[in-house]
Amino acid sequence: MSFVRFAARRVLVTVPAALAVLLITFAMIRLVPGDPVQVIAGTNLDPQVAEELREQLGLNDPLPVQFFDYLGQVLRGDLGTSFLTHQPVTTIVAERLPLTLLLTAAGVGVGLMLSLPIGIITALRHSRRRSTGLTFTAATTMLVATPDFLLGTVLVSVLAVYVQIFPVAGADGWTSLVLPALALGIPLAGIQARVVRTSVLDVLNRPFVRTLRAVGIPQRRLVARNVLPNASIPVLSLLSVEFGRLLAGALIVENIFSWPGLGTVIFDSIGRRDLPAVQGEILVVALLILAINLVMDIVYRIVDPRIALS
Amino acid sequence: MSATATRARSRRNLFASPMTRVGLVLLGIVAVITIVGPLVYDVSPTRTNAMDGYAPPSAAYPLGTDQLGRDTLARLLHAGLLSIPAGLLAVGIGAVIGSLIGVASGFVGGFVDNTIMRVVDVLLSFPTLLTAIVVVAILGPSVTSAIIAVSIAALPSYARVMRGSVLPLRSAAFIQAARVSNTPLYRLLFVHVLPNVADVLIVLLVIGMGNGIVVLSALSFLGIGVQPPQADWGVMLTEGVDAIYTAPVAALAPAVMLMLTVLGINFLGEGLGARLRVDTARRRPR
Amino acid sequence: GSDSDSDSSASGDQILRIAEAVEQPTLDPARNIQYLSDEMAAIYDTLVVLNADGSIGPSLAESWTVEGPSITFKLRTGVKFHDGTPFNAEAVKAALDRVVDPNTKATNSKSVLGPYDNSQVIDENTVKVTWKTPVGAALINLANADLSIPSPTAAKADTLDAKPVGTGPYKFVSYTKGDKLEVERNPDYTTIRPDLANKGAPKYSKIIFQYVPNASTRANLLTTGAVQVGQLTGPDAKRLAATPTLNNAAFPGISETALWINAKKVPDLNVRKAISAAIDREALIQAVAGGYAEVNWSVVPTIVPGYDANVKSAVAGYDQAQAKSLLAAAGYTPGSDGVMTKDGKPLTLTILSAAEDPWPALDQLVQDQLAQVGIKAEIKTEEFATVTQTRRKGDQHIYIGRYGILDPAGNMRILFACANIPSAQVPLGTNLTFNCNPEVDKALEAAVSETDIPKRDALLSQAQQLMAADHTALVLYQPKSVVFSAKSVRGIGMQPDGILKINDLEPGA
Amino acid sequence: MSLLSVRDLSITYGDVRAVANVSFDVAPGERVGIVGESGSGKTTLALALMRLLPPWAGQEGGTVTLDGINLSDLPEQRLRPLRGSRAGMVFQDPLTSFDPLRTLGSHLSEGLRAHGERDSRRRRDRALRVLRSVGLPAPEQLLGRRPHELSGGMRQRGLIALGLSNEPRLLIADEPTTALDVTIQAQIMELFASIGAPGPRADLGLVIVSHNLGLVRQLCTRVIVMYAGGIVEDSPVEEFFAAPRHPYAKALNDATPRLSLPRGEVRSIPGHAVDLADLPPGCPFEPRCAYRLDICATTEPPLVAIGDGRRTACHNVAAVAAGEAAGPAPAPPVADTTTSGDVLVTVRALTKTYRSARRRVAALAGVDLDLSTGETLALVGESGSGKTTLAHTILGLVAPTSGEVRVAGDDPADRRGRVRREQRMQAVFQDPHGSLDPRMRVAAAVAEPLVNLGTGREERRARVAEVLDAVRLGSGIADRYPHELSGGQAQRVAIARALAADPELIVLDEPTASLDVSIQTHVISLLRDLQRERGLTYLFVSHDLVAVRELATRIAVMYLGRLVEVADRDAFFAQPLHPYSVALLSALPRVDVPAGRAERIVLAGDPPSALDVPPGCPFHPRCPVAQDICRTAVPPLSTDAAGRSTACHFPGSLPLPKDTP
Ligand SMILES: Nc1ncnc2c1ncn2[C@@H]1O[C@H](COP(=O)(O)OP(=O)(O)OP(=O)(O)O)[C@@H](O)[C@H]1O
Ligand SMILES: Nc1ncnc2c1ncn2[C@@H]1O[C@H](COP(=O)(O)OP(=O)(O)OP(=O)(O)O)[C@@H](O)[C@H]1O
Ligand SMILES: [Mg+2]
Ligand SMILES: [Mg+2]
Repeated sequence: MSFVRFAARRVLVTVPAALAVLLITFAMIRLVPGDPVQVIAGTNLDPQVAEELREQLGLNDPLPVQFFDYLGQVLRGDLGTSFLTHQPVTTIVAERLPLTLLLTAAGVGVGLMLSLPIGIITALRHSRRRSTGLTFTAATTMLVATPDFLLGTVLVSVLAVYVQIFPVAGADGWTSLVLPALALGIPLAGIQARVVRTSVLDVLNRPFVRTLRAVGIPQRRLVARNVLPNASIPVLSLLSVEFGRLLAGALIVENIFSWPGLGTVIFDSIGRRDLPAVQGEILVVALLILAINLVMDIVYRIVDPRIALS
Repeated sequence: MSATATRARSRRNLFASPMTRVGLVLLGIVAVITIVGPLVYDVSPTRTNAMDGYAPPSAAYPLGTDQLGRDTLARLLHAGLLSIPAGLLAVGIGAVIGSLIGVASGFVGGFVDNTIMRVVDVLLSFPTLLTAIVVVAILGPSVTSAIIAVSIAALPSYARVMRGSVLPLRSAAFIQAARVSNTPLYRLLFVHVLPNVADVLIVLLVIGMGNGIVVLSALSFLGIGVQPPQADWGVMLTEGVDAIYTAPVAALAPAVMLMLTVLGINFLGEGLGARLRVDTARRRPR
Repeated sequence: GSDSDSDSSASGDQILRIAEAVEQPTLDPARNIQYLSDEMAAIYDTLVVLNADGSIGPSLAESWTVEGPSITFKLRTGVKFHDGTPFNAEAVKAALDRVVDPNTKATNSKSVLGPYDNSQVIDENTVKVTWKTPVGAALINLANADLSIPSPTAAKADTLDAKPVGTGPYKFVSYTKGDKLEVERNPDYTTIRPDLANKGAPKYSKIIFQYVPNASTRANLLTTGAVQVGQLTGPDAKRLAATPTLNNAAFPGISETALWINAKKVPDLNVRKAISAAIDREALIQAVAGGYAEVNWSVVPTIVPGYDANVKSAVAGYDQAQAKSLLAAAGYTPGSDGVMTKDGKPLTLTILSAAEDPWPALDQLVQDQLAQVGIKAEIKTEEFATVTQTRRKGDQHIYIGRYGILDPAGNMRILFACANIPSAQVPLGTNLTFNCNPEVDKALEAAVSETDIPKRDALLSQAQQLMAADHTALVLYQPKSVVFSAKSVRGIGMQPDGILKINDLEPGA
Repeated sequence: MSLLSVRDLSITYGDVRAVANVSFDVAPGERVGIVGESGSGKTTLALALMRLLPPWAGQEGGTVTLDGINLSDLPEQRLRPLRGSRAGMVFQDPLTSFDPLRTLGSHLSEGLRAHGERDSRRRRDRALRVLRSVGLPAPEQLLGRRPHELSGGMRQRGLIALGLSNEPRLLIADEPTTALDVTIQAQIMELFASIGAPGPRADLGLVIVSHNLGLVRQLCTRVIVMYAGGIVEDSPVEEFFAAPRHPYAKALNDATPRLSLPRGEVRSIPGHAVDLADLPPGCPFEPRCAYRLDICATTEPPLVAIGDGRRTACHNVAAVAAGEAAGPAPAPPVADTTTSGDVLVTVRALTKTYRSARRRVAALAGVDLDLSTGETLALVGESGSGKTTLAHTILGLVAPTSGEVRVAGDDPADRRGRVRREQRMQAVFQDPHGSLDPRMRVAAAVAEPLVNLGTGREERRARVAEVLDAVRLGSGIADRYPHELSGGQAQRVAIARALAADPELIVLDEPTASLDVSIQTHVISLLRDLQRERGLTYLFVSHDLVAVRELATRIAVMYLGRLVEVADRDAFFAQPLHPYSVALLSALPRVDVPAGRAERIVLAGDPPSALDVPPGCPFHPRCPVAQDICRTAVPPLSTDAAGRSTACHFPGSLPLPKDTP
């Protein structure tokens, strides 16, 4: 019952937030210099033809008119038509979003697959070896600080060009997902491993772990059933931030691997001042991020029932 | 044990931790390279030599040249003074403002908190690119603009994380005690709350710092960062990666410098952060 | 990628993969904003084609007669669009009318079509196209891929953007935006294009155009054999040139990498000449274009009809000593820091360009070369869309960028005419020299409507000479298109407009 | 054969010698109490028995033999199955000792599974059985609950059930009742008392660590006293309380306040605890010892048997024994301060209801109270009865739902009110360390109220020195951080801070709960002195009736958000009128009465939660003398002729059981 109410309230809060995104995007993309026609025109478009195009695209209307027209459209579920591709923005997003989600999920998955064992094992050995901390910091720092374009390039040159295990680029089947997912996931694993390690260490120091050890529960089971779930909340909250960031931000990796995701589309739309596309794409990403945060909040409550009380 | 003994020990600990010492050594190396380097190695970082593009390392060019035939070593040495402060500032500003927002939001709670966090969600959904272009539109292309753009992009994550760590402090006994003493809100925030979440912040900052330098460079290909012919390590790296198969040194040299710096900062930060944690967490009565 | 081996083994079932650097925003030719487009050429045909020697050859039109502002085309018979719609005079009329229809929101095509008035269907296979004024380059323009003839049925349904239907050698199969475009052999295809060796149906059963914006990625796809054809310049081109499994061929292009000097900011001709003399164009080609470019002294590309090779003498070539003496003549003396000064003011210029490759590299080379003759330059790079606006404000002394010319008279008019200097009245003005030379205007005006070729060439020569003398638009170099291809691919060739001769591509032994 | 045998056990944390050369035995059926100063190594010893110490702790030698198995050199894999099955453990804090995300049932089930019970139905049956055996009613419902859904008493019993679930031979409990109310504490003690008593647990052994000498006397058969990591005395319980043989044990015993003696001046142990990282060469207690000899400074006395089954580590046992004969000397009685009679705080019809999505918690259900200048009103009552809520409402930290609070005529929540501005009201919170900002030095913390008052720097410094001196803290402490303070020092810093702004009223929320006996007495006498010197008014929240008796002039008993009795101190302790007050008083484990001599009223069941307050008198479900009317009508707080206020239909009907000599 309270779940439903909680969710309903959060969804309601999302509406003004989405409106804000709409308005801010609308304003921002118009604030910046460079207008769509000039971009389309290049150096060679007859100034007169350009002027006509500007009129045809509705860019000569007063801004409030443009905004409310657009708002009306959005409320009817229509995100408008791209100036450049002449396709409905909903189609563009619908084509790209699944691939973006796939890549993001794979990246996050790689991040978790690497960071969980690293974080947990180093946390468990924390006290036994003094050098662990140093090595751990060094290793995770290297992971975090390797720029994605360098990492991507190195991955390609080793795993796709030198030993040709994976395709260089494209989006054909799962093999082509591996390298971009690694390029996204490895830096993520660096941050994640630290969070995992700190929160596992933190949980290991809690009195209940001692209680359960005193009962004779084997270490492995203790870690899997008690320590990890308790350590998961900071990991989850980092995940939700990172997931959101990757949704719109996997730009460089998408470029290196020619992965047709939203990142490059948003990049192009902004670069070409394709106003309806920019607005629609950012709106969808924003809604997704709001949704992820909502889901995460619900997950917190499921993981930790105490949260529901406060 | 006596207080003076404890403090003397803490001061020793500050540098006794191997983490901190390794960090200081690494940063020392980087500092010597960037500050003394350009004085000792007196070669112009901007003089082009078009016919010698991507030359391999040789006696004439210890680290080879870049696309325009400029001396990679000279550029590397000159770039540090730009890269490090810019990276630090970019992340620093974002972290400071973001943390303040997060701390205030989490501490005040209720409606204010809810609203701020939704705004942060919204901010999170704007691509750094768009923000960057807007900032440049307002401020013109410069390193400053890039720093501001990166700050804005970094802000929401800091706000979120700091809010999370402030939440439990809201009902802490020492905050209640301060309230009873009629402590004004700003003092509560700055004197009581912030210092108590400083160690979390340090870890975040330390992780962010290296990224700052790299993200800054990513903006430069939009004309938003460092203006040519100046270079920072990020820019050198971005340019170098394009030629990584033909002239790997052009990419690896800045990558190594970047790594050294980031590692140094990380070790130092972890060392300090760990000490802060030990200080307060260890000896509580159980 | 791994199925490329099996592609060639299957009998007659040959698939070709081409890596494309740039993706068309739309596959509707009327709305196309890109110049070079291999996939358009695979799907569509134009009425006529431009031959390598600058002459016009037949394609969908078998023959034509020019009378004043009109041209009457005799069309090929028996040609069908991929959707079964017959190609005829109606189709041509529909295609051209559509370009000028405001609802189409046409872009380049409208600019290319010029002062189009109407088309008249004389009979099933004869159409008369009329312009408001005579257009000297009308045929060259109709050879432009932007004026390809799409199926009127599909055009009417307005589905061309994502599902193109033409008469070309390959039929559209599928398209994943940002990823790839797949086309298959049009078995009924025949052509009368004189520039093609293969006049029959294409030799590949399928072509997959893969969109790969990242140059290194394109190079890696070629080295690993995941694609068979791709274009590259820059450091990766050097690497590929040394790869034994690949062929390469360089073709001259129609775009120019240029440096515009803002005549309003740099009114002194001697200073402009000094700038020209300070620039070592060969060095630029080596460092920035990877050697794959040629020096061109005219503003018109060397392979475009009307190009005048004689302008070289009018342009101040690389000569640092001469640059310095020109500056001295302009009243500048070297200051203490080596920067030229006049009346106590140092000669400081700003260079504006977009921030994307290769502009910053060029900016910096030019900057350093200018510095060597005592001109101090500051670089300002901006995001492309921003720079399209900033450059029109005219605050820069120098703008570095590129332009392309296919129709020299029409394009030069857009680029250099007085009327197109950006201003409050002409906010979208295109003349970045900010220089009004009435004589250039006059020559171009005449050339645009001159249909007699020798006369037009004379007018164009005159315009090129005047432009060269003005030193406001300096061509830095004319890039070549470098096509890398697997040894298994034969028939690599390129039209003058930089489009691959798709139908000539064939699998080798 | 003994059940547990410890020989020469030594444990260090770096240079801290936490446990030194400890040897003792526990026989089946024995209940051994371990007492000692805070930091003397009790917890470390308890953990060392099952090798549950943190990895950075080092065992320097010695052996632990449990049930004939030498645990000391057993590899971890062999030791693991013994944990829980040979020896069970119960830890101090019942909330943090459970995994918050798992149900009680899951904890029990995992424990059984770890010892080879594969069948999940059988595990459930055994879990139910053990829950029932620790006296938890309706265990079927409890299995599915998470720790935060259980009351403190249920949790502690759950923890004991967990410790007992694999039928260990030995139960080790570290301060199992410190966090509990007296009434719940009494229930738990009953449960522990079943160990060694005739019945199914007759052969078990119990080792219990506690600060509470009363509990030890009532429960244990033997007492082990630790000081600075070593055992200084080991005696049967009655012999110990009759005549402790070690000077420290004697001082500890003397420092414990007793209900049977008049309220007295402090008898706290002089001097400071030793630094375990820097032990003197001789007897660690030597600097503080009243019986010291020259040899004490150079040679550490060994633990030797002195007959009667007693052992002690002292060079001068004879002198202690001689001095002991007289028994604890009665301390000079103290006089109460006089109250002016001016009313400082008025509370009228105060209610506070906490609302959340699903629930409403009536933390305060109509409270009327007056507090006069100069008096000390003690607020006692079970956990969750609303004491803190009431205190916080008076402090202005919690906004009342209805009703009114006035402090010197002002609304305490009004930031611009005179009371708040001039800080005429201050507070000392329950957790002394928690109420000090970990990042602030003592001087800054104490100065904070003055900063807010706008006091100048010089004046501030002088004032800080003055109040620190008033709480008997040397100036050397001023630039320490809270973690460098002992519990008692931290508590005194908190008091100094409260004094700095020279308030009229100080709200003290359980200021002694987390302190060991000698520090407790210290703090109480300090508060008493300050009141005498400055005419302060205290609101003293506590459930420790012994401390209340020492400090309070008037007592208010709370139950489920209501006041059920308000009485002057002496009258209250002589004859409590409300059955709940009677139960509270009788449930106190008495240190001055041998086990079995004091009859206790152990209240049945758990305190009902404020979530569902029973109709009628909220106490009726647990009241031994409840009648029909109690189930329907809420008794009002009414004042009788003698001026005593009680909210009971039958005040005085439950007599306080007398000690049976
Ligand atoms: N985990 C630990 N790490 C380092 N030192 C510790 C640790 N636990 C305890 N100590 C130190 O060891 C000594 C003995 O501590 P221990 O907890 O055993 O005392 P205790 O008698 O249980 O005290 P209390 O009555 O306060 O619980 C103290 O000086 C304490 O500071
Ligand atoms: N902020 C809050 N939100 C919801 N319920 C609360 C809150 N604070 C207290 N309560 C509830 O109000 C009731 C009274 O709590 P209060 O802390 O005043 O009790 P107490 O007598 O001080 O208990 P203790 O002896 O455990 O400190 C309890 O049931 C508690 O759960
Ligand atoms: Mg302890
Ligand atoms: Mg309380």
